[in-house]
Amino acid sequence: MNVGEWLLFAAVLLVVPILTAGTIRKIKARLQNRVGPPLLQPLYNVVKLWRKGETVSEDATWIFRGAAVINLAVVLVVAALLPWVSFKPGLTGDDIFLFIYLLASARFFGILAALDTGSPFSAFSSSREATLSLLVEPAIVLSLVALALGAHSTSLGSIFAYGAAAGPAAAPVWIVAGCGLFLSSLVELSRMPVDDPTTHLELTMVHEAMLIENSGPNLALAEIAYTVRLTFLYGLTVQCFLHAVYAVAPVGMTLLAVLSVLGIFLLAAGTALLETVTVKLKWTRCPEFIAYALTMGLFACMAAIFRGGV
Amino acid sequence: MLKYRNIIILILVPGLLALLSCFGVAAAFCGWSHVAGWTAPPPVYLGVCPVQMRLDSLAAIFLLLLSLVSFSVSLFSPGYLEHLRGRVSPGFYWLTVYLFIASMAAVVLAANALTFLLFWEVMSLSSAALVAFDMTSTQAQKAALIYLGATRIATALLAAGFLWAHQLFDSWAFAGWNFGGPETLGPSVLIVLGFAVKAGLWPFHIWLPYAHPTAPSPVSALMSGVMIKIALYGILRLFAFQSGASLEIALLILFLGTVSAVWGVLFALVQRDLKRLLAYSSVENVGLIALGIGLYLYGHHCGLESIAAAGAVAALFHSLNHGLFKSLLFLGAGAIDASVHTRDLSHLGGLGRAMPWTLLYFVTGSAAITALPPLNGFASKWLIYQGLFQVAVDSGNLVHVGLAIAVIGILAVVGGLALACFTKAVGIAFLGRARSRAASEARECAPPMVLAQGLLAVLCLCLGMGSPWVGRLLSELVSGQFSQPFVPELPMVNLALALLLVAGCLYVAALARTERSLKKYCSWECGYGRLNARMQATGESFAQPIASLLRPVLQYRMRAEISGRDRRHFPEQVKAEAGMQSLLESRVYGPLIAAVRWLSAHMARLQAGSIHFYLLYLLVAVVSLLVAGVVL
Amino acid sequence: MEDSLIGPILLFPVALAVLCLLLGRASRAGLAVAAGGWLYVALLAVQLIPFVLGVGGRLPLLPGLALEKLGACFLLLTAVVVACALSHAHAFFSSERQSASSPSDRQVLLFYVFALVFLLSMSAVYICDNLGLLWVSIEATTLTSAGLVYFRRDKHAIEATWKYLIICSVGLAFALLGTIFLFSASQHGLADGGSLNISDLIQQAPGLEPTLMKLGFIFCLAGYGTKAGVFPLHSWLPDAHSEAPAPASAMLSGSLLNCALFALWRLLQIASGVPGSHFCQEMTLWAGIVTVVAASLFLVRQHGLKRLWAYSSIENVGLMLVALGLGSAPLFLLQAVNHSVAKVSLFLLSGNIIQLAGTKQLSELRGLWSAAPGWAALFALSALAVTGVPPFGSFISEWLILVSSFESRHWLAAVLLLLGLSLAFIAVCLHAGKVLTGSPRSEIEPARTCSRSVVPAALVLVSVVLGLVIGPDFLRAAL
Amino acid sequence: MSYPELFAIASAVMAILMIGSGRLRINLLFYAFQTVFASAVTASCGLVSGDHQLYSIGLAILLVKAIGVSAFIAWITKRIGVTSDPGTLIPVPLSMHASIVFLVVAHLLASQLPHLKGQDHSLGGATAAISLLLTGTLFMLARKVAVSQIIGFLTMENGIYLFALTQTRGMPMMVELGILLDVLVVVMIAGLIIFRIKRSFEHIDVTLLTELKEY
Repeated sequence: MNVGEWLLFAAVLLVVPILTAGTIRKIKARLQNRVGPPLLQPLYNVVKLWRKGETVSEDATWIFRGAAVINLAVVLVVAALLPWVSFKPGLTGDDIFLFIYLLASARFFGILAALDTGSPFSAFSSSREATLSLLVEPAIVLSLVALALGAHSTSLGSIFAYGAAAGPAAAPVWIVAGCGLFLSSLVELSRMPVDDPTTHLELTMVHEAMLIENSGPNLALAEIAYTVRLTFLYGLTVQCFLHAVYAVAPVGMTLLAVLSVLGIFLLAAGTALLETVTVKLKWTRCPEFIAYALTMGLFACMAAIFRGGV
Repeated sequence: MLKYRNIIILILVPGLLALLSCFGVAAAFCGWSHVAGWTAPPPVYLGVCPVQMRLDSLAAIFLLLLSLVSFSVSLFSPGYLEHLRGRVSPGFYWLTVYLFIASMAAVVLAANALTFLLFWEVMSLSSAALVAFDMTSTQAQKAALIYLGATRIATALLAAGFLWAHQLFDSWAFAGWNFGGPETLGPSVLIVLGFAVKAGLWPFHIWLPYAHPTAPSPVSALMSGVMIKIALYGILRLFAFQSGASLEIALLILFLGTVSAVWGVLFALVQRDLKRLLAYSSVENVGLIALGIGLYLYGHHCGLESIAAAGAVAALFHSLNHGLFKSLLFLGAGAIDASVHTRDLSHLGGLGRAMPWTLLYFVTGSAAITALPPLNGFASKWLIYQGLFQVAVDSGNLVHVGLAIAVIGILAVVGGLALACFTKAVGIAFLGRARSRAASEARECAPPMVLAQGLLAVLCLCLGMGSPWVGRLLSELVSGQFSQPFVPELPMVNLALALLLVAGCLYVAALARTERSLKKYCSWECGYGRLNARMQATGESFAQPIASLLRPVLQYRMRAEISGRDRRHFPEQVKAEAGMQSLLESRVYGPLIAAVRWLSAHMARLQAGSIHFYLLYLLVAVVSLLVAGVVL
Repeated sequence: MEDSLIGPILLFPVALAVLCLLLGRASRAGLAVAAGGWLYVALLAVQLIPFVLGVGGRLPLLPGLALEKLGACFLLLTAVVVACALSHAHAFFSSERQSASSPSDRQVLLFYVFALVFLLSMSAVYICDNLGLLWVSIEATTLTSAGLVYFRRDKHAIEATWKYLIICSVGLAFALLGTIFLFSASQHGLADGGSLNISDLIQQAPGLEPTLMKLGFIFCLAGYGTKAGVFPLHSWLPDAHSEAPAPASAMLSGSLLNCALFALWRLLQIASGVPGSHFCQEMTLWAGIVTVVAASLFLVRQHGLKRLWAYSSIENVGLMLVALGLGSAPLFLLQAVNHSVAKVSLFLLSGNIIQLAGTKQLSELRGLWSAAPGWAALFALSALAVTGVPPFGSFISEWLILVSSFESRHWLAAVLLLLGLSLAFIAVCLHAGKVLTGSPRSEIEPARTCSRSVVPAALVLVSVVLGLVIGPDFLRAAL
Repeated sequence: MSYPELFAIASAVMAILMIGSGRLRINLLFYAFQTVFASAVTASCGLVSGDHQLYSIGLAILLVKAIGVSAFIAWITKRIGVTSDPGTLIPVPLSMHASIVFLVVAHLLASQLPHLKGQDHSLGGATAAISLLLTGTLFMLARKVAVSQIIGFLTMENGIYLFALTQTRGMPMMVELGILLDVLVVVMIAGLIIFRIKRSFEHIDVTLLTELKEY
């Protein structure tokens, strides 16, 4: 295995998440005519939290703190498995369904941790988290399966491998699947229009309210996990779009690598724009939004079937 | 005198069971590589065929599962029986449990139809006796009756199928049956439906949520962990490892499996009785196993070996897995029951601190059943996904591809629902604050009970980590059927190690530092004053978003009543009520039973007591017989 | 040499009845009857078992009387059933006399006498070789058993007896008509002026006049069907079975019904030789199916414990009719044996339970498990045995009947049979479950007598053994 | 028309007249007549066929059924003090007219039956027999009093007896006597139970006996 590749990947994994999170905040602030925090603010936050002491609910069990660790560990492992940048070194076992269920593990412990404190707010949000994940999971699965059908394999590495150009017929599958994944990512990451990460009312939040009892290093772990998750989900979307491009006009590896990273920032900017112009949906309307993600997944599958069949 | 009796009941009887279980494990390992047969000596004969047993690798797998679960049940039961003291006599309990376990083993080993039915019924009846163990409870009686009814319908269907099969193949031995041909569709459907009733596949699952919760928890573990698998074993035995089946059967099983998976987990989510929840989740898992079997049959029929192998291994593996983690969870529920004397989630909560071991094992079981890697549930579920994916890739039939993808999507929903369901189970039962006095006084259960759960939890983990090896072992078993066994593998050990390593590092880096200086404080209460237990989310409120989303299926109704002079801003009293109802029970089985009752009631009118009417019947009968005689 | 012994042995019950009257006290007579009953069984067994296992097919006794193998088996079964019932009766009546509505000494004595005469009349059925005498003996069983039903002499017993007497007599009148038709058929068809002799008729069956034969069979089916409890002619049966004291119910259900069915079997034996008489067997088969289904529906809504078992007997009669319709004597015998064993046990236990609880209303019987666990277990096992659950005997016989009906391509019949059996099982479980579970009414104190469990326990054991030892030889004979 | 046929038809007519009254004594009287005619049929059959056994059977019937049983039932009704039906289920005249129709039906049915060679009285005999059977059944169905049911049953039995007599060349003596004995015992037992019914229910109306039923 190439050590250089690994080093590069590790560096990207260290840097990009923080920058992505920072980018969203910064651009959003700019769009709202605010100066906004520095680009590295997420890093500062984490460092600050890392140094702080920790307060834990007296009702909590070991699950509460264990979950934070498991959560980040899972996210990091997923980041290592998932080809969210074009130059990620290959690993065996990078399977679609493993990816889905690893994410589910993180969610499982997240929900348990939220319930552990007995706080009604976090229980509310964890219930919503479960609902959202239930709705969004098939969308992600179907989008990825559509891609896998093209590759005849469920290994993410081989699905997202850049080989010979597949021709323009492959592009629609990638684009539609990419759209599906992007919409799903918004839900998965509790971004607008499903959830507003910056609201101040615990009752309306999903992700932030789940962390309401976390503090100090515990919260820092959660923040890091969130940024990493944000990054690799966006990265995966970007890869889809890049593949669509690659299918029509094959480009060099270096360019692809640059585009992969740039694409993530681009999506971050897009998110910021989206969050500026849209409002959070009423909770009961969320399924309608997620239905679009699922539809994208279904379209992708249909496109893949017909491409394979015809 | 009494003391000796206690010793016998507390140590010798369970010890004997444990010993026998060990023998079972040994026998299972023998059966892995050798085939052994046994026929009962002459005076014993069942009318049409002798009592015949056969131990082969397929039987060995289920025997292994049975032995493992029985072993932990033997550890768990004495402590659990303490909790039931006065409601069940240990003698009765152990007698029926022995009978139950022995008959399950015999069903697995049965080599011909009558031997199978014989032990099958003994199995059903002994478990029914255990369901109705609490002879004074009407609820137990109702549950046992529903269970007996279901089991009788299953037996009737099986009997019809067996008779028909015998008519076709002129043999009672399973080895002489071959369900490959198109003329076997009739008996195949009957047999599959019979097994479906017993396995609790949709729409025949309604007995499960009655029988499992009512039985003592170790028995629920046996019933859910092993017995319903034995029904699926029947399908495997007759179809999968014999000759395959027609496409219709494969599609039927796939259909039933898919619907069961969704239906089961959906209803599991909205239950408030912990064991009912687990029972419904068994419906889901049985559906998953059925999916595996269906995939196998499909692949076998279409000549697509990779699908068949994935399906077969998935079905066997998931049977084993579900047997382990569902038993674990039922034992956990039993531990709660023994400690708190209730299984109602709305009276539980906060048990995690009092019962840390049970919590750990219950979380392990829940994680396994939610198919979280690297536990065993994921390994088998992944194989099902793989099988479905292979269908989508290889089958070439556009309709089948579409269906396979749809099922993948549905399984994803099932995964999401299972996650919600088991986070609810763990979260509401073990976490937060105690919702009742009994829950706040909970104690960790006795060491053997903890040990029993620990054993199963470790097995879950081992099977998960060792899934490549287990998969290979199982595919060796089915390899007789294929030219090149397909062994899909995932590096679960590496994954587990990576997870463990990263998590360990993170813990050391981030949390270990603050472990000593942790500040304990109450949960965030918006500054209003301390939270009390009733402010917590309940199981109902946790499940409400999903339940209201899927209202039509669940027949979910919610009514909230807010009263007070200014009820908008200062509600004085809030009453919320949520209810749901099984569509099948209210729309299908209810009317069916009502029809039988109606018929019976009208029949009873014939027997009105008047001798004149009776004489008239006599006359009418004679005349109609004469008319029939003249006409025919 | 054998014929010289069997005749006297059959008169043994009469001697026993006389002895009873001489003893004059019910308690002493009870013991004598119990011992005598088993002695009778032993004597019969010694005589009959070599005959049944031997090669000879027919054993002529007197003119018009002869014994065949099937008859011999039924003779033995009847003796065993009566012996069981009578040996239970002693314990039953002695605990009955501790209760408020105790029967008098004379009543009990008369019961024994009637029972013994009843046994004689039933034995006569199996040795008749003449259709007319067959009818006479069956009518005689009605008359002698009426005395058993009448035992309590209260309103219900009178009503039940009256219905039993009138309906069975009218029904049997039709059977007599049928017998005359058969006789007429033989006179029409045969050169030598006809005969009522069954063995002759069987031999000369091809010569019988078919139309009269058919009419005769129809009337006999209706007539003996009334006696056997074929739906809708069963109306007397639940009343009589539930009003008679438990040992009498056991005899009625366990042995009397077999008599009427045996008569039908004799007729079918004749009919099967008549060309174009396939109809008779079909009709018997379908009468059986209708009876099974109807009885299972009756079982669902039931209010009396003994009535429940009475309907279950009707269901079993249906099964036996199916076996007859399929033309299989061994299956008929097997089903009869299994049914008798289980049902006798059930009726005897039900008698105990009714004594214990003081009511036979199912709605009031609760908590047997807490009150008397031993009886409860036996009761549950017997109930399972009677519904055809393995490993009990009736499972095998029902299975063989199903196999047989499948092999003769009576698909619909087999399906209906399965439906009926399942429904019956569920219904029995429903009611038996209610009796077993729940909490008993407070005034019931746990029963401590073992003497009333001996016979049922033995019968349950026999039923299990019967379920496991029906060998291939039997099968060859049956199918 | 031969003597046996004549007597047989007379017997059937007696039965029809019997059903035309609601009074038990008259019923019984006509029953006795009907049975006397039945025994006359027996005797005349014996005359025709030369079978001397039939004389003795005829005599037995005359003594046992016509006289003995009638007297027994008359004694019962007297002891019990019930002289007539408390209201029949089918109006009395109507049931008589219906049984006339039955006679016609019986003739039609009888003509369908195959007849024995050398037995020229079988058509009339069968007509009378079926008519008696139907009339007896109707009597049992139409009347409420227990005694009537016995009489109805005996009428049916007479019909069957006539049928046996005219459709066959004579049943075996043993069987005939056995049947007669059985009938006698039925009547005796029924008589005893009627006393009991009277004592327990204070009437012998069997429509009162409807305690044992399913719902």
